[in-house]
Amino acid sequence: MAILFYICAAVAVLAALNVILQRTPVYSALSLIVVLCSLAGVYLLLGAEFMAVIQVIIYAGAIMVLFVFVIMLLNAGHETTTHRSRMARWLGAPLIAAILVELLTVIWGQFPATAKLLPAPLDASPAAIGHLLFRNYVLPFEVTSIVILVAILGAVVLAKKEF
Amino acid sequence: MPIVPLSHYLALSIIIFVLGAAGFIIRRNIITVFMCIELMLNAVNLAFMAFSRFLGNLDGQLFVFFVIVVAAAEAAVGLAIIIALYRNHESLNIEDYDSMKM
Amino acid sequence: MATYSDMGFLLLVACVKIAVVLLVLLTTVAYLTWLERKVVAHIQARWGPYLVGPHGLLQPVADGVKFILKEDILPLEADRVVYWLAPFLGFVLAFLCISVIPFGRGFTFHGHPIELQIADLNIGLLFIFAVTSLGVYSIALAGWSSNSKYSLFGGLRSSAQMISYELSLGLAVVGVVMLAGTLSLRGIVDAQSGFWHIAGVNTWLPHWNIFVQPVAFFVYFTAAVAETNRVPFDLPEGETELVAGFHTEYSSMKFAMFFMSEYANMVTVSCLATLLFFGGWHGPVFGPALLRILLPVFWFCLKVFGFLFFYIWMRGTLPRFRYDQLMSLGWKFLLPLGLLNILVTSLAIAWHEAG
Amino acid sequence: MSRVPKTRAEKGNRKTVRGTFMNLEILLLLMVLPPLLGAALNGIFGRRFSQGVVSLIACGGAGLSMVFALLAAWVYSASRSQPVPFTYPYFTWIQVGELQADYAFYYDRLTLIMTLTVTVVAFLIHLYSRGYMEHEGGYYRFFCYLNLFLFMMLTLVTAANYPLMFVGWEGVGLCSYLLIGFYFRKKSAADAGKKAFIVTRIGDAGFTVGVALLFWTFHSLDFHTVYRRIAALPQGEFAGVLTAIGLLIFLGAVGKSAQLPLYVWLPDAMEGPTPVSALIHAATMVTAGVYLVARSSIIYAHAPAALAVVGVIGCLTAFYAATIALTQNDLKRMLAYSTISQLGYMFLGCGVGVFAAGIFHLMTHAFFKSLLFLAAGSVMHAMNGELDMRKMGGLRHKLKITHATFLIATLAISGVPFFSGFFSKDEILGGAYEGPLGQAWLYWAGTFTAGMTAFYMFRALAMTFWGKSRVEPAAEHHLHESSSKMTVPLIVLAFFSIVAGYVSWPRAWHGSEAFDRYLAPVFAPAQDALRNAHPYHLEDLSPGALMGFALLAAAIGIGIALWWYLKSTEIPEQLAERFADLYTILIHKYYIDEFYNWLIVRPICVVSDKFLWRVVDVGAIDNTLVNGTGEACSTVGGLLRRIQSGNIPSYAAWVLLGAVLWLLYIFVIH
Repeated sequence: MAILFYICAAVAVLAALNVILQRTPVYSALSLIVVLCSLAGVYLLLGAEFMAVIQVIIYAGAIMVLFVFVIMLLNAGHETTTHRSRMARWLGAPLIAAILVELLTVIWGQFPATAKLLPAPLDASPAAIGHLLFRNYVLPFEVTSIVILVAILGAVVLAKKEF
Repeated sequence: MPIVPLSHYLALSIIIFVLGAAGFIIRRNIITVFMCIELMLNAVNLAFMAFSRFLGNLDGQLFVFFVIVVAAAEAAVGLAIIIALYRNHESLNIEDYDSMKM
Repeated sequence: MATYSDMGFLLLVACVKIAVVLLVLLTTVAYLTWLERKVVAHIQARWGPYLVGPHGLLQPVADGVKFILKEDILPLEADRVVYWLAPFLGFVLAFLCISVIPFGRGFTFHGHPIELQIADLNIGLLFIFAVTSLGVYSIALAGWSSNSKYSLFGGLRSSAQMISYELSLGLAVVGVVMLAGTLSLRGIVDAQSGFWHIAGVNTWLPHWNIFVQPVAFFVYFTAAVAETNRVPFDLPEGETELVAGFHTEYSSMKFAMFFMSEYANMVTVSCLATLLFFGGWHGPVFGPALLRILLPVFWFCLKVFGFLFFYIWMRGTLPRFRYDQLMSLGWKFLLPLGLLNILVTSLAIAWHEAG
Repeated sequence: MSRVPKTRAEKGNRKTVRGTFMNLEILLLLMVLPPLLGAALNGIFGRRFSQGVVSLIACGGAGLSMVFALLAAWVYSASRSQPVPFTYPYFTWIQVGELQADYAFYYDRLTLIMTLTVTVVAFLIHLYSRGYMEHEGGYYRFFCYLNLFLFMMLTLVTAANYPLMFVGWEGVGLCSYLLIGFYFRKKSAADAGKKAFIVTRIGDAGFTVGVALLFWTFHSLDFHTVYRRIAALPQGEFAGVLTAIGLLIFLGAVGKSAQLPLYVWLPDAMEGPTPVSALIHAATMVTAGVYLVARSSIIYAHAPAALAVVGVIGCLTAFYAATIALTQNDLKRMLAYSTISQLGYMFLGCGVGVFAAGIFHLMTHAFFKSLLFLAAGSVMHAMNGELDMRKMGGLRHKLKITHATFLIATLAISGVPFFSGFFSKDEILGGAYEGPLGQAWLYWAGTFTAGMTAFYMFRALAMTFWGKSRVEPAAEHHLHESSSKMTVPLIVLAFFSIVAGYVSWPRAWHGSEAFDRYLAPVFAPAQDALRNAHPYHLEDLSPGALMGFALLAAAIGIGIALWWYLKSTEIPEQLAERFADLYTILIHKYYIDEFYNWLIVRPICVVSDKFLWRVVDVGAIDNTLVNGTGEACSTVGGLLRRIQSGNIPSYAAWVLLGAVLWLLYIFVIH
């Protein structure tokens, strides 16, 4: 189990690195898909099969397809480099480093690695999630459905030719 | 068999998040930048999942569920916007979209 | 906690299962091509392959040899990596689906229960959907990477088409899932054992979902055909307008991989249709123990074969859709139909549980 | 939570009511709502309607509510447990902690009298206005306001608790303001409206505080509950608080009913159309104060000091206003002062403890005073807006019906026997002498005022209708009797002005003051409490004698008026010259307006102008706060603008910087 996790983690980190290092969007997209899938693997190890599959179906299967689709449509090739954002160029690296250090210290401070207490694996079956979703979270659920509807309309309007 | 401590999950999530943030800053292709956002979202999702597992309640997973759904909506709209931008600017370079200043 | 010897045994069993299944699948795929050519030929009053072996039975082997020996062409300006990646991706994913398909009743061997299935996930159905949803990439990337407008169009079309029809596919299945109350394929099949009882009277009608979910089946099958890019929904290839769509530029082994993955997908969806709507391996079982083990497998294979034959039959008869027709069918007809089916089913279940 | 038991009580009450009255609550609603509906219709669509439709809607609304008022009265009187006040809560309107105010109606004999008076007079005046307003602009606006006023007035008299009553109270105030300023293009009219509104505000403030004090003391504002709790008190308990409450509530009444010293708005209110003066500023709204005092009788019964104040103020106002009315030459203003004086009478009646007499006079006064105003309006119509009595005279030949009705009303108000005013005024004067708080001087003052009333009324009659005409030839030919639309209401009101008194035949004539006994159940608790508190009262003059003096005074007043203004018309001028100072004081209404102007208005204006405007507003607010803020914003914005480079990565970098700093801050915290 643990080994599997570390493998997945390594894959995810490397793929993420690739995402931001590649200069061609398609490669970034592909490596992002890899990240997603390895995260799905992590979810599996966390005992959440349903969420893992959802992650693959929706994220990898739908959202990223959309990305790839757009990349093909706009035939986005090798990106052009410009250096207009001084702010980002000078402050970017130190800021990134700073926040990484800060967050990691927080984690190390708050959740010591020795803490091994793990509650009994909870029932993450689709049924359980369904119950929670349609009992306690029914209102947010409805709201999200509305959000999606609006998003669809917005996408259609935005992508229309005469715009 | 050995148990992975919570902190490792969180560390992973943080690393991915920071990578996403870094990508947001260093990349110039708007689609890649957008993907970096997705990357950060996923990092947060991972944190949610880990907490839900270690706190032993399912709500975290539902949060992830909602995040994914919203991310889908966001992707749809965002990509539509990108297409519209491309039509107007004939460019995908994020630094060409600076017509909103001053 | 199983001891190491047990684990070793289980590992062995798993390997054996995988080997057998892959072998069977590959041969099936190979001979499916033969079958297709034969059937289509006969539908069109031709002989079809006849020379290689009796009734051209060795034709698939010859084809395989040809593919292996053929020169592998890489188009100019093509994106090398992705061009390589795409067919492998498709191939792997297509064969990955089979791993969760149960094809027979389990039995015990030296006290070890053995399921006739490589992996019994409790969300097998979702797993299959996840994998098939990834299948889009192979085609889309293939189309994009081979840097030819035919391929690109093929890729775009197919990605659009597959995304569209995945929805209908999923919606169609929901009804069945609600009836079975589980996402595990084996569980769904078990839910279909026995006969339909109407008001306690045994109508000797097998307890298959097809009888209660005909609409779902119709939606599922249509969507499945579109999902596998088969006639009448084979626009990604669309020989007449796109030459051959996304795999125009492909040749030799990589082309073969696309070919095989397509047929493997056919097999998968046929299996799925059998499992979801036609009671899987259920059928009259009798005789000695071995027969009791083999008969279900036989029934299962028979049903799947029926579906495959139907595929080929359609290919032989139906013309291709126009693209807008395809989309409007998917979005404006199948999708609402699937939703309606879900609504009706859930109402029926609720009513049944209430009364 | 005091809510629970109360509701149970109401429930029980409602149940008995349901049993006995068949759906009085429905009738009451049907009585109150039509005017509101009419107002809404006319207010929203009136602009498109023809005059016919508008007046149909308005008069329909008023008529319906009159019909249902009659029905309600009949149903209530027919019911067995009738003297019991009927309360019906329709829904909970306000629910804040202990305070609970329902939208509830309170119907007893007093309400019955009030609703009947109000609706009948209002209906007649609606009819009259059809004719009167024909040639005026804003026809629909007028009727919208009029209907709204009727609705508010009915709310006022039917309310079952002080908050709801206050709604009606303010509502009628609003309508009065709107209608006084009806000709808002005329500055004097607009000013008059404002004056009425502001002056009444003073009283309303008192009312509000009084009600608050009441709630603070008795933890409820329902008439039912409050009166029960007060009646349960032994005499003298809470006297201080109750006196304060009584005085404050009376302050509200003073403002609304134009008593000393807040009467100044009423004469100016005559700027409004005459039907308005008749309905609002003579018959109904201005009497709301009297109704309030009568309704709160039990409070005053436990606060005799406050009640005494009521009586004294009433008496003084009656006298004072009468003296002013003596010399007025403007017909409507004269009537206004007479109204003030008559209202004073009503308060006198309430103040000496004979509330029934006050209400009785309220009713009769509603009829004859509205009649007077309407007749005056008819004259005005004929004289084409002229109101100066010196330019009239001898109109009786041209305006026969108007003259006849005016005469009847004059007789009624002057207290001539067998006309309604006589009976009510006689009861009040009798009460002033032998009532629980009766005192001799109150009686004599009242009697003298009665004499003055008779004088100035007949003076007006003589100057307007009798004698030889002083009308300019220009207006002469225009003289004409008004159309039947206006005369018919006059006649009906004249009828009421005569018979309204017969409901209560005086004791002096071996009558049994039926009206008092009818209202006895309402005022019984107060009466008993007062009688116990003040067992002794003057008796050395018999009712007959009391009535006699009143009659004598009236007769003298009439005699002098006729002598001076018909026979030897030079006397007034001579008197005016002889007592020039007194005359000027009277003609200038004791310079009260000027006095208030100098005492209150001027200082306020000066302070607002010199300090509040120039220093506070311009200096502090405008320059420092407003412009200063603006300049600060633009300066800071100019600096911050550099950040907005329009470059997304740098924005991201900024966000990141924020995150880093925030986390650092958190570290500092821990």
